[in-house]
Amino acid sequence: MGFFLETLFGGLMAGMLYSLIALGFVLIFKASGVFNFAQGAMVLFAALAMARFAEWVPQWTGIDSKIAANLIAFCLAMACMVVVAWVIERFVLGKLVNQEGITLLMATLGITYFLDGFGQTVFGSDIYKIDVGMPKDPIFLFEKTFEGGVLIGQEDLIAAGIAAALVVVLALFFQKTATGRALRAVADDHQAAQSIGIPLNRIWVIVWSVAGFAALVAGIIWGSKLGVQFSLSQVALKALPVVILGGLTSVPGAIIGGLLIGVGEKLSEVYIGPLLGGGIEIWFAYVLALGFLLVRPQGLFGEKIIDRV
Amino acid sequence: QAKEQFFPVLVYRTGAYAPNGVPWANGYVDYLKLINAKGGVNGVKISYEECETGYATDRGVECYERLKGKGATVFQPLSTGITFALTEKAPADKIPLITAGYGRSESADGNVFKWNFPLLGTYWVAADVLLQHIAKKEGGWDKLKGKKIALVYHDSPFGKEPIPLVTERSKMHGFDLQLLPVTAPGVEQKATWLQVRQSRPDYVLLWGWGVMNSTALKEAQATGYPRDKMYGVWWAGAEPDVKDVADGAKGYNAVTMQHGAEPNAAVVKEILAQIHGKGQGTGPKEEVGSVLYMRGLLSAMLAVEGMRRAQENYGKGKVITGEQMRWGLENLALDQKKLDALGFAGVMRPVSTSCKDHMGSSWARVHTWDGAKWNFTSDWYQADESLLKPMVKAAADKYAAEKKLERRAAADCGA
Amino acid sequence: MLYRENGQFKTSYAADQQIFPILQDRVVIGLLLAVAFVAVPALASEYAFRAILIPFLILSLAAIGLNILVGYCGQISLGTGAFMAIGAYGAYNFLVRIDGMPLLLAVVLGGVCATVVGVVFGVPSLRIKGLYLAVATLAAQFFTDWAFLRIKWFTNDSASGSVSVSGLSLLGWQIDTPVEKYLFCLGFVCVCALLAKNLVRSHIGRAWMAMRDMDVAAAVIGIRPIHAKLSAFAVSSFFVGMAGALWGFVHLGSWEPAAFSIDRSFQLLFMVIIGGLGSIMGSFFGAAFIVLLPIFLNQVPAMLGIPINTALASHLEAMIFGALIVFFLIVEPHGLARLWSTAKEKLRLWPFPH
Amino acid sequence: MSNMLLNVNGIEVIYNHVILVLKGVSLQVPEGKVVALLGGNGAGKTTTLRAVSNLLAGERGEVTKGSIELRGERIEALSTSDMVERGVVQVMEGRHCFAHLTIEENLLTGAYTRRDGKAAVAQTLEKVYTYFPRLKTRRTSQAAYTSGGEQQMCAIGRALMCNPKMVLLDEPSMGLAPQIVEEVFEIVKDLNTKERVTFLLAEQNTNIALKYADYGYILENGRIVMDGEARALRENEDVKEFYLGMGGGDRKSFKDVKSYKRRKRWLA
Amino acid sequence: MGDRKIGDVILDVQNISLRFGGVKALTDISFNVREHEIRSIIGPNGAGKSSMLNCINGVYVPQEGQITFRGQTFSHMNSRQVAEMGVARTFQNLALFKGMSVIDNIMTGRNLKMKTNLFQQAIRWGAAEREESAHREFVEHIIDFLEIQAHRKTPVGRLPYGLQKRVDLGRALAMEPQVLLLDEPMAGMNVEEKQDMCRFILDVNDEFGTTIVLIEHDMGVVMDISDRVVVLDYGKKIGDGAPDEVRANEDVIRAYLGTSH
Ligand SMILES: Nc1ncnc2c1ncn2[C@@H]1O[C@H](COP(=O)(O)OP(=O)(O)OP(=O)(O)O)[C@@H](O)[C@H]1O
Ligand SMILES: Nc1ncnc2c1ncn2[C@@H]1O[C@H](COP(=O)(O)OP(=O)(O)OP(=O)(O)O)[C@@H](O)[C@H]1O
Ligand SMILES: [Mg+2]
Ligand SMILES: [Mg+2]
Repeated sequence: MGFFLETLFGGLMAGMLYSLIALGFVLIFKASGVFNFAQGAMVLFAALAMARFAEWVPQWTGIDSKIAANLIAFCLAMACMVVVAWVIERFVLGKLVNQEGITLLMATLGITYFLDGFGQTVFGSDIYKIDVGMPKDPIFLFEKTFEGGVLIGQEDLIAAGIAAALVVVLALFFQKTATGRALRAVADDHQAAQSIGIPLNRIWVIVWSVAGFAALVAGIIWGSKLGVQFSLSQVALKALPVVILGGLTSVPGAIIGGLLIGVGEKLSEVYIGPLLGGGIEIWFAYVLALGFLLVRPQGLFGEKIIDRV
Repeated sequence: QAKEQFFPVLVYRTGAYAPNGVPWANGYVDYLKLINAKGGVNGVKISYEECETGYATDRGVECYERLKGKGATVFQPLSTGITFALTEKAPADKIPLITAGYGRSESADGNVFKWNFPLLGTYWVAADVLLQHIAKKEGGWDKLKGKKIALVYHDSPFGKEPIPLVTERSKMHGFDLQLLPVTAPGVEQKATWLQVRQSRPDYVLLWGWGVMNSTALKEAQATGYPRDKMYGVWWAGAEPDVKDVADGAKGYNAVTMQHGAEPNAAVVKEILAQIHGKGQGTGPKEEVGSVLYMRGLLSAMLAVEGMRRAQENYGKGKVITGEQMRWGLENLALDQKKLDALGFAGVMRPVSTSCKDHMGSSWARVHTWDGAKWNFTSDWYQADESLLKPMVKAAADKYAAEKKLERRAAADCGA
Repeated sequence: MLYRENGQFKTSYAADQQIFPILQDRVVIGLLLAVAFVAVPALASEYAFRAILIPFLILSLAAIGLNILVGYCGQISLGTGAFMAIGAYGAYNFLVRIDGMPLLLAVVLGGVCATVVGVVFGVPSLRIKGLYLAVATLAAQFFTDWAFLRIKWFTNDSASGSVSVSGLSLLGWQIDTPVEKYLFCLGFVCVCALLAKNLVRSHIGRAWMAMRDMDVAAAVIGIRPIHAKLSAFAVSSFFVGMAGALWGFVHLGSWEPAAFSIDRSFQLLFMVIIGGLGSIMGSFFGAAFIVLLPIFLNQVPAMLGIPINTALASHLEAMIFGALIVFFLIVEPHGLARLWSTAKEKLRLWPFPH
Repeated sequence: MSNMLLNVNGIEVIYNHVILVLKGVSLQVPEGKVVALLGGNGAGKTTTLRAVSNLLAGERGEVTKGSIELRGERIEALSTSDMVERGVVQVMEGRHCFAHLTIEENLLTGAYTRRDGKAAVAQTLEKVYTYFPRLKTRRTSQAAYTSGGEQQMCAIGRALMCNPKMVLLDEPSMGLAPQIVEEVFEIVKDLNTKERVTFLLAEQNTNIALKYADYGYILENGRIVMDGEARALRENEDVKEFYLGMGGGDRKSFKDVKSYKRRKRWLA
Repeated sequence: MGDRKIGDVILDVQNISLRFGGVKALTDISFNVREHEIRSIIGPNGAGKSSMLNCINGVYVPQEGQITFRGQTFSHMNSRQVAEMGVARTFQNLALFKGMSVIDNIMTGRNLKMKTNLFQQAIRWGAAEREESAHREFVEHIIDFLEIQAHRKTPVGRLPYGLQKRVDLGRALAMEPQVLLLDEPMAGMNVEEKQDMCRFILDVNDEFGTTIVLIEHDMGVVMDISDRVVVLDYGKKIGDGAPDEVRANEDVIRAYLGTSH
């Protein structure tokens, strides 16, 4: 029982971290109908920027307070993400208005290559460290009730908290404001949105910047967990089932989907995995999502897919 | 025009495994530079070209095809996947492959794998040495009975290599073996470590590569598994694996491919003086002498010594062919004196190969991370030949049967 | 006016329904085939065969398969690598487990294995659409990755999960040298391309396209979604599976599941989209582009004599690769095949501007 | 010419780099007038409107020759949203409602560019609802699930939401019931007289278009073949025969078309 | 003209009700269609005309009521079945296959009639080739008939709206339907084009004896060419009968025609 709880908590927290990445996908999809495969690359890029600036800032300025250095690095990294957003709008999306989803998706894969190459050129391809002072050692709960207690990673707990807070704030912002409505309009029909004067370019820069911000936060959290290196971009693959399970267009869906996937994959790996030889969590997550989709093809909270003649 | 021997250098300086690939590549290239700085091999200078594989098999094959055409006489694929693919191609092209510390374990059998050279050790050697070390700590093989050992491995041919040997040993000595695969690249291991926490194995063997290693250590820390009970393969025992975990990895052990971090080796000093000193170093100066750097260095040295040996037989100062290179690698006789002369004193033990034995040495030792650097913490072990030999032979025979290959005739070993 | 069709009147529907109704096209294709079958084997270097031509041919075949699914039937798949893997391992098992199994049959049977699995994974497409389906196809990718690593039977109990084949022969013809391998692949791909082209211009092909463009309307004119979608999955996986078998057998010789990873799936999708969705010819263009570009970029610094280090070179390569992909998508979202036909339209008008 | 709002000067439009659609179209729209753009299928009406509102890029089309001026300012380089800021809004052919948004949300997005506060927007919304009561009853349903005509009303209403100075109406009557068509044109007249909104409308329903327009251009094959005061056009014999279906003065029954068949076209 | 014989009831719609959540698209609608006649459905926007057609060919499933076609009664239709029974339709919001050429679009209409299997098609030898040519010939007749020869190979997406409508009709005709459902085939056309379209419809009706169900907002057209007219308003039937009767019906005038007609 104690172990079950541990696995459950572990799954919930892993799920929260997936949500954080899934959020980036959802934001961009909602606002432009683009399925942004570059989200992983953005996470890596943001984390690299953060890690390297945190290293360079003290060298450049001689500041030796860690907090100050991290803070400046954070701002610089965020500035980088805004520039990235601007560049993407200016040179890629702005030129692909009104194209089909799959073309846009491929364009984001192109962006992925570019960002990967660029990030590594500028920031290097070694392993870097993000140290924002997250505690690494575990804590134990319910030590009275269960033998050995129930273990929870402190780092995970904090990360999950931050992720949850961010998701909630963004969900509110995008659901409750007029901008949110305009964004959904853009995703539905680029041309019609243009025709009534919604400035696609400005909107896109904003949304991609916000997605860049989400990527940066995800990058910091994942980066301090994994170390900042190329493989960080691969965690995006783990967020994909979350996105479709929750629904491509739903911010709350990203949270719920994340939790479901996180719990589902951890429990399956721990309880079913050994029977099958282990290593099943990655495909299990997808199969889980697939199962839900068969019932609700638009994901749990996604907008209904419209087909009408 | 000066005579030049061409060395292809397959590397990965980008992608998921770059942090590990880069120091290896720098060590490899620095050593070739050093040889040239010292006038080449009997006057034959070495030319080389890097080719980026990104650890991907198809790009590796492309590199092979491209560089083969430039007169390559030995390849070091530095990836188990590429090794597998090239094993099929090398015999036709008559180019030997050196896979120092990786590749297929059964390729130690030179009679079947005529062009493969897993010099200095295979994964079976690594696994056997680790188990010997653990047994010794416990106070003998018999003490392992009823103990539990978990193998956390990279879910790929590389990670699966040690399984036959470990399984064999567990049968022999009656310890429980728990197999825990980690899906590549290994960024998400929470479930694995929860399982470790649940079953509380006495030891964990870590067969990881790249990001999987540091993640494993971090998860071990987060689930409270003692790092000093963890033993890594030599690809999980270098600086990039522990660097960003730092204190969290204190006490973690790994088997070495003979060498560890060797800042004091003569050859390292030589490189610092002659190459870095002249501003021609390939990578940053601080990295010289680190574990993976040394592995690259060692790999290059083995190739160069193969060439030197071949020249001894086929004519000093000549550019040799692939077949001659194979002869050289098959007749390596690096005794202590030669090693000392090359600046490898204390870094490794003598190596001697034959056409039957393409591995040349099966010694290894263990080193431990103290939070800042790697220190040796054990004596030398030799893998148990009586166990390994039959396993190698059986596996090689199976391969030969599948491929309808003939074992090499004794006569073929002569010249 | 080099390229004119004036004066070329068709006197029968059969004539108008040819693959290349215009004389100039037929001439060009004839020449191209002659070059491919006669001149190339005589002239190309071993490197060109092994590192460029053979991969190009095999990946073209896979791209054709994927194009049937994505380009013609509109079902985006990110699991192509999986079907290649199934083809490769399927063919491998037939080859090693059944004595005297002919190579050609093994490859085709590999394709059949992929077909079966493809149909199974195609079933969700009846309900799940668009990007949801695309992401869901990753289930196939990760599942097969896992299965071939984990289930020993598939790899004939090879301890490491890596398998290899050698000594290929076709009706007594030993396929050893690169030229022979090239010719084998070329023949194979030509035949498959022809079959694929025939399918897409028959009524099944139209059913696929109708499904892609507007599924409700397609249903109203009597096209059954199940039939159309699953047949597209089947045919597509068949070609992809055979390509996988060739990739393993002919190109690599020895492989592990990583040879058919998700990167391969993306690579193929690139080929299809850059080449042109819904175009068989485009699949060849796309494959050529994606195979050649990295090799070309890789060698540019050396050709220019600029010594830059490998890391920087390959980072630049990735950047240029990404940028070029975006560039091509912007220039022509419908791919190289469309660019080609626009060029032909211009030629038709030439020398008048419009 | 001081009150010329829009001045299109010999523009050429090419789609996909090869398809030449407009072959030098010039037209003027005076401030506060209703100008009709008439012509058969494929004549290039939609294309002309797209050129003015700068919506061509998304269709891979471009203006290769000529100029377009709004109050004397060249506008080819502006974006569509700049045009809307200058008060020029287009109602696109084929509705283009935002499928996932409700009717009301659709209308509200139309007011995206407005800065005059929520109350003013709400007022306009009411106005649109009084124009199209049908929309009010369907306000909460997703646009995709409304009937063709309802979508058409929604598209028109949405454009009106931004308080435009000039509206480019592309086939407003398409799919609308007769009395709604009538109403739409009444709205046009209403806005035109009360709020001095200028209209450029592309319309197939020549009859009604010429009834409400001040001036008309007839477009064939990408060229203007005739223009003039609406009244004059209505009296023109050719127009009568080919566009009003009144060859020889009176209306022919559609039932009788079978017995004769003629193709018009001034230009081959 | 007078030799056209109107036959028995071919399609009988009984008490159909269709709801979408709270929206009552159709309430208890009954009407019938006789063989060879031209039957129009009119009514204000959102009255439920298109929904009615959608029920007939199985796109929507009505909650209540049944449809009898040639003596067979169904509580709901299945698109494929309907197509096989010889009902074809055109769509209000063009539902052409955008990526395909005109000829391919029309050829899809023949799909039901094409029988060769996948392997024959892949090899395209003998039967498949013959079949393709035979059907192609049929389609060429339709193309000639609709006068779109010049656009044969053009992708339909590039055609102007009016021609797309014609292709839509062509695709339906290619099915050699017994009943043809037309949803606003003349929207967005000028008088001359409408005349052409009317001619096509009358020809089809005349030469092939096809029964036609027509939705149209142009009263001129409806009154001129239809044999009987159904009027819907807010999902209810408010009138049914010959054009002149309907034109005189008070309810219809109030709800739809307005006074000017
Ligand atoms: N996106 C496009 N790509 C290529 N050709 C196009 C495109 N859009 C329109 N055309 C072509 O341009 C010509 C003019 O089209 P346009 O839509 O402007 O006509 P229109 O006068 O609005 O006709 P309709 O009354 O049918 O709407 C047509 O021949 C059409 O084929
Ligand atoms: N799938 C659906 N979901 C919800 N409501 C629907 C759906 N289809 C139609 N409706 C509603 O049913 C009513 C009838 O729609 P229908 O399309 O049949 O109208 P129509 O008579 O064809 O009108 P128009 O002349 O404008 O095309 C409309 O109010 C519409 O909003
Ligand atoms: Mg138009
Ligand atoms: Mg309708």
